[in-house]
Formats: sequence, C-alpha cells, structure tokens
Amino acid sequence: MNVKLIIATIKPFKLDEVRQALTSAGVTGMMVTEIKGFGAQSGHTEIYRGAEYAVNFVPKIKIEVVVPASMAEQIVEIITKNAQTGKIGDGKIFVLDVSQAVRVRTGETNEDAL
Amino acid sequence: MNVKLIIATIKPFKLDEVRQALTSAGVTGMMVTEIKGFGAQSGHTEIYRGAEYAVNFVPKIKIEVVVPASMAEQIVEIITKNAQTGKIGDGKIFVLDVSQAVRVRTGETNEDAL
Amino acid sequence: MNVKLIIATIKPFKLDEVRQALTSAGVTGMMVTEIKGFGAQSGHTEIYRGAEYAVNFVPKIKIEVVVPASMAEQIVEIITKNAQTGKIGDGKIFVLDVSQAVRVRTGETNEDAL
Amino acid sequence: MTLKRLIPTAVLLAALPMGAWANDPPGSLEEVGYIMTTLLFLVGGFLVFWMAAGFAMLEAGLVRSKNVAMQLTKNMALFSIAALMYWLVGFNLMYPGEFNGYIAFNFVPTVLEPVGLDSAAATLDYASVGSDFFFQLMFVAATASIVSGALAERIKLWPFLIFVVVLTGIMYPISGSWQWGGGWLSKLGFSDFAGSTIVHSVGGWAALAGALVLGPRIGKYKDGRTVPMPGSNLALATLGTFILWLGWFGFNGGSQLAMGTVGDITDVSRIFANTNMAAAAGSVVALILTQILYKKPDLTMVLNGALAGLVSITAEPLAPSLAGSILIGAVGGVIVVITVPLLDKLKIDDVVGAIPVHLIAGIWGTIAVAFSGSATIGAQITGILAYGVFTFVISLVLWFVLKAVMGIRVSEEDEINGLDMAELGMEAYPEFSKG
Amino acid sequence: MTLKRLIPTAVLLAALPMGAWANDPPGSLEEVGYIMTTLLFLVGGFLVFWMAAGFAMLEAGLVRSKNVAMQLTKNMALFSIAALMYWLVGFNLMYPGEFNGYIAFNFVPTVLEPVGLDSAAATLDYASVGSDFFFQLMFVAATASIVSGALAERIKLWPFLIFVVVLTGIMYPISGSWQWGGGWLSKLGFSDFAGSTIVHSVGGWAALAGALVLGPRIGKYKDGRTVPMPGSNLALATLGTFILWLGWFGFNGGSQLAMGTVGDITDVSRIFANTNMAAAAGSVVALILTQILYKKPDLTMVLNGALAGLVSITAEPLAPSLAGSILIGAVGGVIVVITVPLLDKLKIDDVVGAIPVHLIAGIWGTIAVAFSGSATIGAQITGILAYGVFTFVISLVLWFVLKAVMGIRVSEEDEINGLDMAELGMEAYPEFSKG
Amino acid sequence: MTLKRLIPTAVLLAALPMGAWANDPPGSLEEVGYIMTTLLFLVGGFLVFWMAAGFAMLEAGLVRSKNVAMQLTKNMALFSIAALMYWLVGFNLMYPGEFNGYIAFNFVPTVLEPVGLDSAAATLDYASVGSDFFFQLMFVAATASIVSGALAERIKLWPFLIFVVVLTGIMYPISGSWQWGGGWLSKLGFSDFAGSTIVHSVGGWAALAGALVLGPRIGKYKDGRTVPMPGSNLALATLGTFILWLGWFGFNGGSQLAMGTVGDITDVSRIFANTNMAAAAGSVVALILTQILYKKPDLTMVLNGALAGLVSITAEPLAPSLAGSILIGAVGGVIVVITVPLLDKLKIDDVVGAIPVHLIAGIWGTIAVAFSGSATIGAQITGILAYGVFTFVISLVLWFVLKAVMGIRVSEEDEINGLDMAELGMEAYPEFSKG
Ligand SMILES: Nc1ncnc2c1ncn2[C@@H]1O[C@H](COP(=O)(O)OP(=O)(O)O)[C@@H](O)[C@H]1O
Ligand SMILES: Nc1ncnc2c1ncn2[C@@H]1O[C@H](COP(=O)(O)OP(=O)(O)O)[C@@H](O)[C@H]1O
Ligand SMILES: Nc1ncnc2c1ncn2[C@@H]1O[C@H](COP(=O)(O)OP(=O)(O)O)[C@@H](O)[C@H]1O
Repeated sequence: MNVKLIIATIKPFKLDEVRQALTSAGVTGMMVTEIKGFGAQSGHTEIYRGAEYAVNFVPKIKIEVVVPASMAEQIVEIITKNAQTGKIGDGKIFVLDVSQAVRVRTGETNEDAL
Repeated sequence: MNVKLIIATIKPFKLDEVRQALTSAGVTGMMVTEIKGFGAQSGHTEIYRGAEYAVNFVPKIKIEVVVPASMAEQIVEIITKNAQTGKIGDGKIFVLDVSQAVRVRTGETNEDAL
Repeated sequence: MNVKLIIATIKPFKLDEVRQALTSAGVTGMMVTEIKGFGAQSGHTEIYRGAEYAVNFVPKIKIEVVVPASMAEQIVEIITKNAQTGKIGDGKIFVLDVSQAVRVRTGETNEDAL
Repeated sequence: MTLKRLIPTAVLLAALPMGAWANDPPGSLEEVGYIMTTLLFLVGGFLVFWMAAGFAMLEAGLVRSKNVAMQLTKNMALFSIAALMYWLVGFNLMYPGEFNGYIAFNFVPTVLEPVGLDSAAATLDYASVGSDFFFQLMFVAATASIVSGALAERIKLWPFLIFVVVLTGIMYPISGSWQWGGGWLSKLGFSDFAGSTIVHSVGGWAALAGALVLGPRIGKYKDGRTVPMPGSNLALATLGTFILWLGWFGFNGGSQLAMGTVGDITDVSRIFANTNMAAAAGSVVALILTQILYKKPDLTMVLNGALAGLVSITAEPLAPSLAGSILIGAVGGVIVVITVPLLDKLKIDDVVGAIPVHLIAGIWGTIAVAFSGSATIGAQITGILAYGVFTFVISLVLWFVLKAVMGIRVSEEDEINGLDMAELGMEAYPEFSKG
Repeated sequence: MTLKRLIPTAVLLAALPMGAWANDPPGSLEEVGYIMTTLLFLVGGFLVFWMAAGFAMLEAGLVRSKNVAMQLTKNMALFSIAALMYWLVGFNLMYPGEFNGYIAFNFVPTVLEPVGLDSAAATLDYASVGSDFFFQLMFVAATASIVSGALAERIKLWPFLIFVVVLTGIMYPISGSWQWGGGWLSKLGFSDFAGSTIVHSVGGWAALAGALVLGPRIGKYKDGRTVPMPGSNLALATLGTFILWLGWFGFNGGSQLAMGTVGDITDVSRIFANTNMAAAAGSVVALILTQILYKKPDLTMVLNGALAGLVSITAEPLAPSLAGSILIGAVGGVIVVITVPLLDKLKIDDVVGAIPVHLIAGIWGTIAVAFSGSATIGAQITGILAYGVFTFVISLVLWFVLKAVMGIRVSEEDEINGLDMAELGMEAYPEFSKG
Repeated sequence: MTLKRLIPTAVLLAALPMGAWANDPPGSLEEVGYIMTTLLFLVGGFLVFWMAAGFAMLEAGLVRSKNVAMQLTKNMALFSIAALMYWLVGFNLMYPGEFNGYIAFNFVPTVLEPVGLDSAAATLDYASVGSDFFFQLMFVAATASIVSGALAERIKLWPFLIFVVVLTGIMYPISGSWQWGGGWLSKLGFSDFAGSTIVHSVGGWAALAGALVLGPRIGKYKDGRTVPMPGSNLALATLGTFILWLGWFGFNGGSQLAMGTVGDITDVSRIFANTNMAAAAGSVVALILTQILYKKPDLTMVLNGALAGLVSITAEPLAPSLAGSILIGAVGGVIVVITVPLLDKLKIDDVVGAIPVHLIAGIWGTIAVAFSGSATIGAQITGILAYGVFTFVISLVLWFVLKAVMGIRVSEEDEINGLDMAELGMEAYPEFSKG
C-alpha cells in the first residue's frame, strides 16, 4: 500500500523545530506522545536521600506521522536534519507500512485521509 | 499474517462511546494513550501574560487495538461511526499488519492471544 | 526487511525486570509509554461519593523495541518470561515489520541504527 | 512609624534618649478591654480571610483539571468583589443602627475612625469600627465561596461574578441585618451565633437555586445512573479542608465579639474547643459510615464530614459541652454521607458537596440551638424559613434573569474542552497530560 | 451575641444608646494576666493545629502518588481521633492533679468551665481550662502524625487507626503525665520545655516499633542496595515544612504557658527567635552537607534538616542565646543527613524520615538541655530512657497484637497497585498519568 | 515550664494548692502596653514569616515543572540564610542607634534580653528586642524572595545564595538604616510606612540587575516575539498569592509598631482594612483589564494584580481612607497589566512578574504617600532614587563579579534539561509525565 507510518523519537526541546520543518514540507498532521527513552544516553546515576540510583530513562518525545509512501524518504531526512544535535540521545526514526488510512470526519481513505 | 493493528486517534470525550461500541463488537482489549494531536484543528492563538502564542497541539486519545484481519474492516467502521462529530479534528484511523501476537500470561499466539 | 518492531504491554511494576532482561539480551534501547489498558482484567467497580462506577482501564506500560528480525523471536520470549505473573492482565506482545530504521545522530540506517 | 523602629537597638545600646519615640500605655482598664476585643476581631478576621484560600483549594482540588484555573480565578475574583461591595454598601446595609427591621435604606460606603483615634471618642465597650468591618467582611466572602463550588465546571465567569455582586452587596447584608443588624429576627429571639444559617445556609440556598437553573454537567447523569467525575487533586482538597478548619476558629471564636473579660476569653476558649470537637466528630463519622456503607472509606466524604461538623456547630459553638459538640458535629457527618448521593438522585449536580455541607448541615445546626436552650424551636424554624425563602427566591429570579439576558452556561463544546482553555486560554497544569 | 454586632455602625451613626450592649472591661490587672495567658494558648493552639496540615502535606508529598489519597485520609483521621480520645480520657489522664506519679486512674472525659465564667471562679494566675485543653490537644495529634509518615505506603488503614486510639488516648497521656502532669520525672528534675522527648521522640519510638514490625516496602532494599522511591510532589512537601515551621512558633512559644508579664512575653519573644534560628541552621547545614557529600544538594534533606532543627530546639527554646540555638539546630541538620541513610543500611524503611527528625534529633535536643544548664545530664538521660522504653515496648507489643489479630500490612498486590485504589477505591490525582 | 502545665486540671479537680505555680499578672498599665506591642510583633512576625511560604508556592507554581524542585530549594535556603545573616550583622547594622546616617560600622551579632526580663529593665514604652528582631527579620527574607522569582529557571544555585548573603546581611540593612534606622532619609522626611521602597523596590532593583546580567531564558524571545512559558501549577501560584495576602496583614499592620493604646490598635485595624481593600482592587482591575485587552481574563495577571495592590498600599496603609486605598491598589493592578508585557518588549525576562509587582508598584506606592500628605513628593522621589541607585548599582557590580568569578548561569544543556535534574538530581513531580 502506498502510505507509511513514520515513528520518530527525539529530544523534547527539538519538537517545535521538527514540527515546523514538517509543516513546511507539507505534513498536515501528526501524533505526539511523551515517552521515556532507554538507550546509550541513559544510565548515569543520581543520589536521593543518600541512596544511589541509575537514571535509566530519559524523557523523549515520540512523533508519529503518516504520509504517502512517496514522501517518506524526504520526511525521514527532514526529521533527521532538524532533530540532530550530534550528541548521544538524538533518537531514532522507524518507518512502517500502513495498509489502510481513514479520516474519521469524512470516511475518506488512504492518501485522501491525510 | 492474519492479525491487524488498528491505530485510531480520536477526541478524548469520545473514548467511552468508542470503547463500548468496540466491546459490543467483540473486541476484548485495547491500549489507550493520551497524546497531543497536530492537524487542521490546531493553530488558534491564545494570550498568556500579554504574549500571543499558537496552540499547535490539541489533546487527543490514541487507541491501539489488535484484531483478526477478518474483523479489521468492521472495527474501522465502528470507530469511524462512534468517533465522528463531523467537526474538524475528529481524527484518523490507521491499519497495520501484525506479524505475530502473543499473550504474555499464557504464551498463546496470534488470534488466540487476543 | 530485516528489522522488527516489538510492541509489548505489561504490568507497570514489571518494567524494571523486563528492561534488565532485555539489556542483558543485547537490546540497546527502547521506548516506554504509560498507557491505560482495557481488557479482561478491567471492569471491577468502585464507589465515589456514593456513586458506583466501573474501572474500565488499568494502568499499563507499553514497551516498543526495534530489533533485527533475527533477534525478534528471542526478545518475545524474554519479555514473555519476565513480564509473566500468571495472573490475568499480564499483557500482550505484538510484532510488526519495520521497513526502515534510522539513527538521527548519525544517519546510520537499519540494523546499524539500533 | 519610622523612628519607632529605631528604639529597640537604641535601647540595646543604651545610646539614645527615649522620650521622643515612646509609645503610650493604655490609659485605663476600659481601654484594655477595647484593645482586647479589637484584637479578637483582627486575629479572627485574618483567620476567616484564610478560609477564602481554603475554599479556593478545596474547590480547585474537587474539579477536573480542565476547569481548575477557572475555579481559582472565580475564587480570587469573588473574594475581591465581596470586599469591594461590602465596603460600598454591604456593611452599612447590614448594620444600619435603627431601622424598620426589614430593609435599611442606607446605601453609603463604609468610613472608618480617624487615624490615631482618641480614646474619648472610641466605643470603649466594644471595638474599633475598622476591626469590626474587617471581621464582618470576611463572612460575606465565605457565603460567595459556597456558591462557586456548587456551580463549578459549567457556569460562565461573568454572570457568576454579577451574581456575586448582588449577593455580597445586597442580599446577604439585608438578610443579615434581620438578625445581626438588630432586625426583626433578633427581636423575635432567633439565635445564630456565628452564622450556620445567616452565612452558610444562605450560601447554600443561593447555590441550590443556581444548580437548578444551571442544570448538571454534561454526562453527569446518564440513563438514570450517576457518573462520578473525580476531583483532580485530593491533596489540594485536603489542604483546603485543613485551611477551613483553621479559619473556623476565627469564624466562631471571633463571633464572641468580646475578649476583654475573664468570662469572654473563657467563652472564646470554649468555642475553640467545641468547634474543634465538632469537626473531629464529623470527619470520624463520615469515615466510619463510608467504610460501612461502601466497604471502603471515601476521603472526599471525610473532608465534607469535617466541614459539615464545623457548619453544624456554628449556630451555637458556646453553649454545648464538649460532648454535646461532638454529638452535633457527628450528625453533620451523617448528613453529608446521606445527602450527597441523595442530591445526585434528584439530579442536582453540586460539584463539591456545598449544599449538603453548608445548607443542610447549616439547617441542622440552627435547629440544634434549640436543644441547647439558647432559643425556641419556633424562632429557629422561623429564621431558617425566612433566610431560605428570601435567599432562594431572589437567587432563583436573579439566575433566571442572568440566563435570559446573557446566558449563564458555557457552550457544550467549551464545557467538554474545559473552561480553562475556553474562557481563560490557559491551563492550571499545562505540562501534565490529562486522562 | 447578635446585638453586639449592632454596635459599631450604631456608634458610627451615633444613632443608639450604648449601655444595653456594652462589653465589660477587665476588672483588674490580675484578670488581664489571665486574659493574656489564655490568649497565648488560643493563638499557640491554632498554630499547632496548623501543624496537622503540615504533616499531611509533607507526607502526601513524600509518598508515591498511588498512596497519596490514603496518606491524606490517615492524617485527617488521626487528628480527629486524637481530638476525641484526648477529650475522652487523655487530658485528665495526663493532668490528673495529685497522683502516684506513674499512672493516674482518672478515666473521665474533659469538662470545661461554665459559660460566662465569673472571674472569682477563675484561675486568675493561669488560664482557662478550655484554652489549655485546646492547646494540649494539638500536641498529642502531632505525636500521632509522626507515626503515620514513617509507616506510609504499606500499613492498613484500620490497624493504624486503632494504634492511634491507644497512643493518643492512653500511651501519650500516661507518659506525658510523668513530666507535664507533675509525675516522677518532673520531681526528678527532667526538663523538656515543649516536648522534644515527650512529643517528638515518643512519636518516633512508636514509629520505629511500627517500622520494625511492618518491614520495609516491597522493593525498597534489593540485593543489599537501597532503592530510592522518590516522593511524588516536592512542592507539597515543602509547603508542609513551611507550615510546620510556622506552627512551631505556637508549639514552643505557647509552652511558655504565660504571657501576662513583661518577663513572660519577653521570654515568648526569645523562644520565637530561637526557634526560627534553629530551623534556619538545620536547613542550611543540610543544604551544605548534601552538596559536599553528594555533590548535589538534596531538597528533601533540607526540609528534614529544618524540621530536625526545630525538634532539636524544642526541649529548651528559651535558655539558649541566638548563637546557641543556631548551634543546636545545626547539629539537628547534621543528624538527618547522617542518620537517614543509616536507617536504610539497617533496612528500617522510614518513608518520610520521621525517625531521624523526631526521634534522633529529639534525643539530641533533650540532651542539649543539660548544656544550657536547665537540667542535669543524668536527669535528661533518665527521661529519654523512660520515654523510650515505655513507648517502644508498649508499641512493639501493640503492633504485634494488631498483626496477629487482624494483620497490619496490605497484600503484596494491594501494595503494588497502591493503597489508594486498593483501600479507598479512589486516586489523589486520577487524571495525571503516573510514571 | 513543666509544673505550670499541671495547674489547669489541678484547678479542675480543685486538688492542689495553687501558689506554687502561679503566674504573675502585669504590674501596671505600662507593662500592659509593652505586652501588647510585643504581641503585635510576634503575631505580625509569624504572619510575615508565612509570606516565605507564599513566595515559595507562587514561584514554584509559575516556573516550569523541570525547575520546581530547584525553586523550592532556593526559597527554603534564602529564608534560612536571611535569618542567619540578619542575626550575624544585619539587625545591628540596620538599627545602630546613633550613627552618621549613612553606614553604621556595627558588625555585631544580635543579642536578646536575658530570660525572665525584669520589667524595670524593659523598654516599657516599646517592645521586647526579641519580638522586634523576629519581626524585622521576616522583612529582609521577603526582599530576597523577590529576587529568586525573577531569576528563576536559569541562575545557578550557589551564586544566587551568595548574592542573598550580601543582600540580606549588608545591602538591605545599610539602606534600611537610612530610614528605619533613623538615618539621613528619615531626617529628610522620606516616608515609607511598611516598605514599598525599603523592602519591595529594593528586592525589585536587585532582581532587575540580576535579570539584566543573567539574560532571558533560552527561547523566551524568538525573532522579536515573546514565547510564553506557562507556569506549571497555577493552583500553587494562587495558594501562594493567598498566603502572601494573609501575611501582608502582619507586614503592614505590624509596622504600626504599637498596639498598647486605643489609638494604636484602631490604627492597626485601619491598616488591616486598607490593606485588604488595596489587594481586592488590584485583583479586580487586573481581571477586568485583561478581559478587555485580551478578550480573556488572565489568572496570573489577577494574582500579580492583587500583589501589586498590596505593594502599592504598603508605603502608606494608614492615612488613606478605604476609598483611597482602593484607588491606590487599583493603580497597582493597572501597573502589572501594562508593565508585564512591557518588560518582555525590553527582553527583560522576569519569570514571575516580580519587577512589575514589587519594583514598579513599589515606586507608585511610595509616590502615592505624597498624595495622602504624609510626606513631600520631593522627599519621596529622593528616597526612591537613593534606594534605586544604591541597590541597583551594587547589585549590578555584585552580579558581574559573581559572573566573572564563578559564572551565574547554568549551561545551555542544563537549562534545557531543567535545573532539577541538572543541579539537584531530583524532580519535584517525578511520576507525572511532562509536556
Ligand atoms: N532499539 C530501539 N528500539 C526502540 N527505540 C530505541 C531503540 N534504541 C534507542 N531507542 C530510542 O532512541 C533514543 C535515543 O537512543 P540512544 O541510544 O540513547 O542515543 P542515540 O539515538 O544517539 O543512539 C532512546 O532514548 C530510545 O527512546
Ligand atoms: N498525517 C498524520 N499522521 C498522523 N496523525 C495525524 C495525521 N494527520 C492528523 N493526524 C491526527 O489526527 C488528528 C485530527 O486531524 P485534523 O487534521 O486536526 O482533523 P481531521 O481529522 O478532521 O482531518 C490530529 O490531531 C492528529 O492527532
Ligand atoms: N486486542 C488487543 N489489542 C491491543 N491491546 C490489547 C488487546 N487485548 C489486551 N490488550 C492489552 O493487554 C492488556 C492485558 O490484557 P487482559 O485481557 O486484561 O489480560 P491478559 O493479558 O491476561 O489476557 C490490556 O490491559 C491491554 O492493554
């Protein structure tokens, strides 16, 4: 099918930049979720009332955007470019196939739904 | 494979209606996440301490339900019907293929896992 | 493509066990989201100010981990083993195909991105 | 007052002549009596002021998060408006001196004594007007707070505030004058020491009228069932209850209106102890009753129970023994546990339980005065009816007028999205995701 | 008191004869002394009452969100129960007048003076019984609050409340009578001005016994390591600390038990200043120490440090100089920073740090009295041991009995899901998703 | 004080001889005057102490959640440090007795009267040094709190605390002595009753200097636009405002510095009433203005409006009539609504609105004194300039020195991740997911 779901996890303060870049690239919508990320960036330790503990999770933002397959490549690039700080913990992007998309308001499907 | 993941983003106050409709349609479970939605509905501006700002994100609910492929069509319709207000911002539904499903408690797989 | 997205919903207090098990199995990262779960476990009723209501949703944790297809089988087993209490509500695991993975920091793709 | 600040260390260093900045002592024991009673009003007054914060926190904690900022705004605004209106007309309407006993046509702003009042010019056998005004002012604000809680989550800001203007400027002062202003009810022998009826029931009646005109929140009653809409922050609600409990010592204790004699201060002590006992009894009874009835205790009922105990003892916090106060407060606790679900059966949507706590427990407390022999049951019933009819009818009319003229309820969409974004354009907890 | 309310504006309008509603002035300076001391108890009393809210907020802020509603319920309930029990038996057990010095068999509820007490019938050289009862009552509630914090997040509601019944009705009053009731310890020369030992350590001992019998929270200690369980709301915890700090001025200042002379009020001033200094020193020391030891300051330790400073100065807030008070409070700050992790090493799970703050700092403060020369070190140690043994042993027994009879700990599943849903069926923050 | 505790029930049981533990009464009316004024300082003092909690809650509510724990830490720490520094040098610097009128070289810690002060040795025409020290101490803490709010979310903890050390130990006391210490400004006829300039503007000037040196938060001003960074918890911010409002009665009322005569207590009453009116007017004006200007009311502006009303009346809360106070407070409300966005235009990032509320409204209030005739406009301007220049210049220098020596701003990464994790390693709300 010709619609893709792009899942990107990025640093929270990069959200606005990424959102603007995607909008100017013609993305009309997205879903944003606050998540906790575990990865290479995690694991430093802190002390609470004298007891050490490892901070395994760091706050991240997950963006889910569905786009026509044709745009996917470009969207991935845009996110990569705008979410990048070069420092560890910048995040990942995953692309999945969508077999169907529907706009609830109108019932339109697939590309028309986006 | 014959199991589908249906991702639906809807207006928060529609959650209960949709949940009930899905239950009566035989859906036995789902995952619900509070998300922020960006789309056509977004973008009106507000003022905080004299400074204007655009409200880019509106609260949405994301429902993820995995069902046998055979049911997918019907589930999408049910969600569409029950989440609809006709006003902008009603949300989207996306259907993805699931290559495997497991019930943690029993280890049952695929349709038996649902 | 040879990368898989594994979505698991588990009981919140099992998160740490599962995380550790996955780490020792070589998983280098994951996304964790607080969700509300609806399923067989849900539905008991409580009383608030004299009015009965059904608790339809129970707090759950959703883990999303992307791994090389080769590892998927094993990861699913690890999660199943470590998230299991045998009691209703242990959760589900779903496996999806990923058509592309990118590491934002470096632009590396697919398995190298993980 | 600058130079006075110089003294202490000056003294410490024995470096300065004193005379210059010396304070005078009281000239007589009469003056000491005046000073003590005035002090009672000042301390009692700031304690009752504190109740405004208590209502704000209680209500902010019991509404859903999408309406918290609006509830806070209403509480800040209603207190401020009450203060202004009570100055503008309320105080002199309520305490007109001689009048026909029903309505004083005395629409003049309050004026205080001159600076540095000479003791010869003072009402030595009472207290300063300033302190009395300050103290009385806090009571009217409490009345308005009661209304805001019951009508939360759906009423429009401005119509509500207009209602507050009339309630605090006109309605409360007029009906208050019937008793505390020396009007017909006081002559009739009605007794309401600190205002179970005059303050709390009046607020409850106004709230009830509003709730009826306004109707319940969307989705509150669905196919015959009551749908709970849990408060967003029970820690705030509990804090609010503790604040109210604390303020109540000033509310009841200050209403002794005298602290200059052994008898008066001993009475104030008695009032403090009785007030505390009634609150304790109300909360324990609510705790036990909810455990029995619902198998699990209900914190919000315990909070309401403590407040109902306080309202119950307010009509007569002096006469009863400690045991009697416990009994009176305990009945208050029973009242909330029973009447909160009852109101829901009647589809009257009272968001914070203001009507059970302030109106119904207030009526109970006023009746209980008769038991302690401070008044006849007849006089008490008369008073309860007088305040009920007057306040409920006028409120009903006012609410209908406001509804007709400008509408009192937000649009369905605004109510669903929450008053905070709809009417204020800001959220109380913008960073925390809501369920 | 109706008509009196008529006066001020009546005066204002010079419209009425006064006589009718005139308050009497004090009849003599003796009466003024009585009035002032009674006032001290009333103001001190409502300040100490406020500490109940402080404990509630502190504890609600330091537990995890799934247990907040239950912690609030426990705090509302324990205060109410303490009030009822202290009325029922506590007060007269603790202040029995003449008795053998160990246990008074004086199980009678408290009765206050009649309304409108005649000055001839009053204890002019002290204060009203009502004010004294009100003031004393607040202290016993503080003791119970200490226990609720340490045992949070795992103890069952009802067994805890039964313990509170015995602690506030029997245990605290009996041991309290040894000193404040004129019992054997007071004759022995033990000195504890406002209750570092009698109130705070006693609460700490009861908490320690409970923590031992109850055991640590699930997952608190894993393979030799302490697993932090961060408090859910440090803003509430800080608010609670400020409330306690404020209330402490009444706690220590009121314990001067006299305000009728220049000497007494000057002493009260001294106590206020000293109390404030000790708290400030405790918090600054904890701030600096945690910065040094852990490279980052720990807010929860700073809060505990301020409280430890307050507990430390409570045994003798009058005698020390400001500098001395700073020193005494500073040591309190050191104590928490050192003993909080120490308790964890011993696998004693004290959720809010109640044992370091109230028990250990309380012992330190009691010993410190000897340095200011208000008592012999021997007498102090005797007192500390007497209260320790008595309270710890009886508590231990009581906890074991409760455990045997009804169980004191919730099921593993309930503990994991949180006490709020399990025991109350409601959440403190239902709309906010938890981590 | 043990045995005294024995009396009441002893009395109750008429079981004991009294003499032994009898309190003395006041020896004369002179002593009563001293007792009353000392009591004013104690009650006023604990009310102003409470303002420290108010600032903490207000600021914690107006910063983003990632910086809440740090804001709380700063507020606990700054109060404690202010107390220690004011004891160490501040109090005696500020009240040196005779001095050149500019700077007293009087660096000695504060010492209080002996225990059990004999009335012969007391300043019967004033109050105890202990109460005066306690009261004055609270004012300096308020000054420091103002700074912490404006510089929130980006300043490093330790440089900030070092600034507090100098501000509370040296700067505030020296400039304060010019007026309240009997220095040159008091001789010149400058008038600032309770500290619109001496306390609030001084805090505002120090905050302004800090904000300039520190610069705005990352992302606050983007391509010419102001980016709102909404406070994380408006319920806390509202609570903080109510707390400050309550504390202000002690702040202004206590500044009467005398309560021993009919005139003095009547003046205190007048101050209470005026203070309350000014706050009410400020909040209502801000409510209406934001509704008109922005189509929606702004709760944070209403809160700031009430505080601005309070600051405005602080320079002269006694002389104005109630109507005058309303006017003065109303202008305060206008000031915040206008100047908050104005500061943003100037890219001066004041997180909580401290500069409009405390500096600008403080200047207005000080000027307004001239209208009520308590001082010449010339003297007022002189005072405003003197405090402004002195505080702003020294602060500027101090901030630059701190910046050069140790840096005053956290790293960009730390600011983005939040001060809580970066500088404290803990979060205020660890369980609640942030937006
Ligand atoms: N295998 C994975 N599956 C899903 N999400 C991952 C995976 N690895 C990392 N992530 C997400 O990407 C974020 C950043 O990854 P991390 O390893 O910390 O740094 P980097 O992105 O620079 O490699 C993590 O916090 C996590 O949210
Ligand atoms: N391309 C997209 N990818 C993912 N989610 C989307 C996309 N477009 C819209 N959404 C989600 O659907 C919600 C509604 O979309 P919106 O455009 O506002 O109105 P409508 O659904 O009526 O078109 C958005 O808030 C967002 O959560
Ligand atoms: N069909 C489904 N689609 C998506 N998630 C599901 C589905 N069924 C259950 N879940 C998730 O799994 C969790 C546990 O399922 P439940 O039926 O309660 O118990 P069990 O896992 O033992 O069968 C649910 O809370 C929900 O989050």
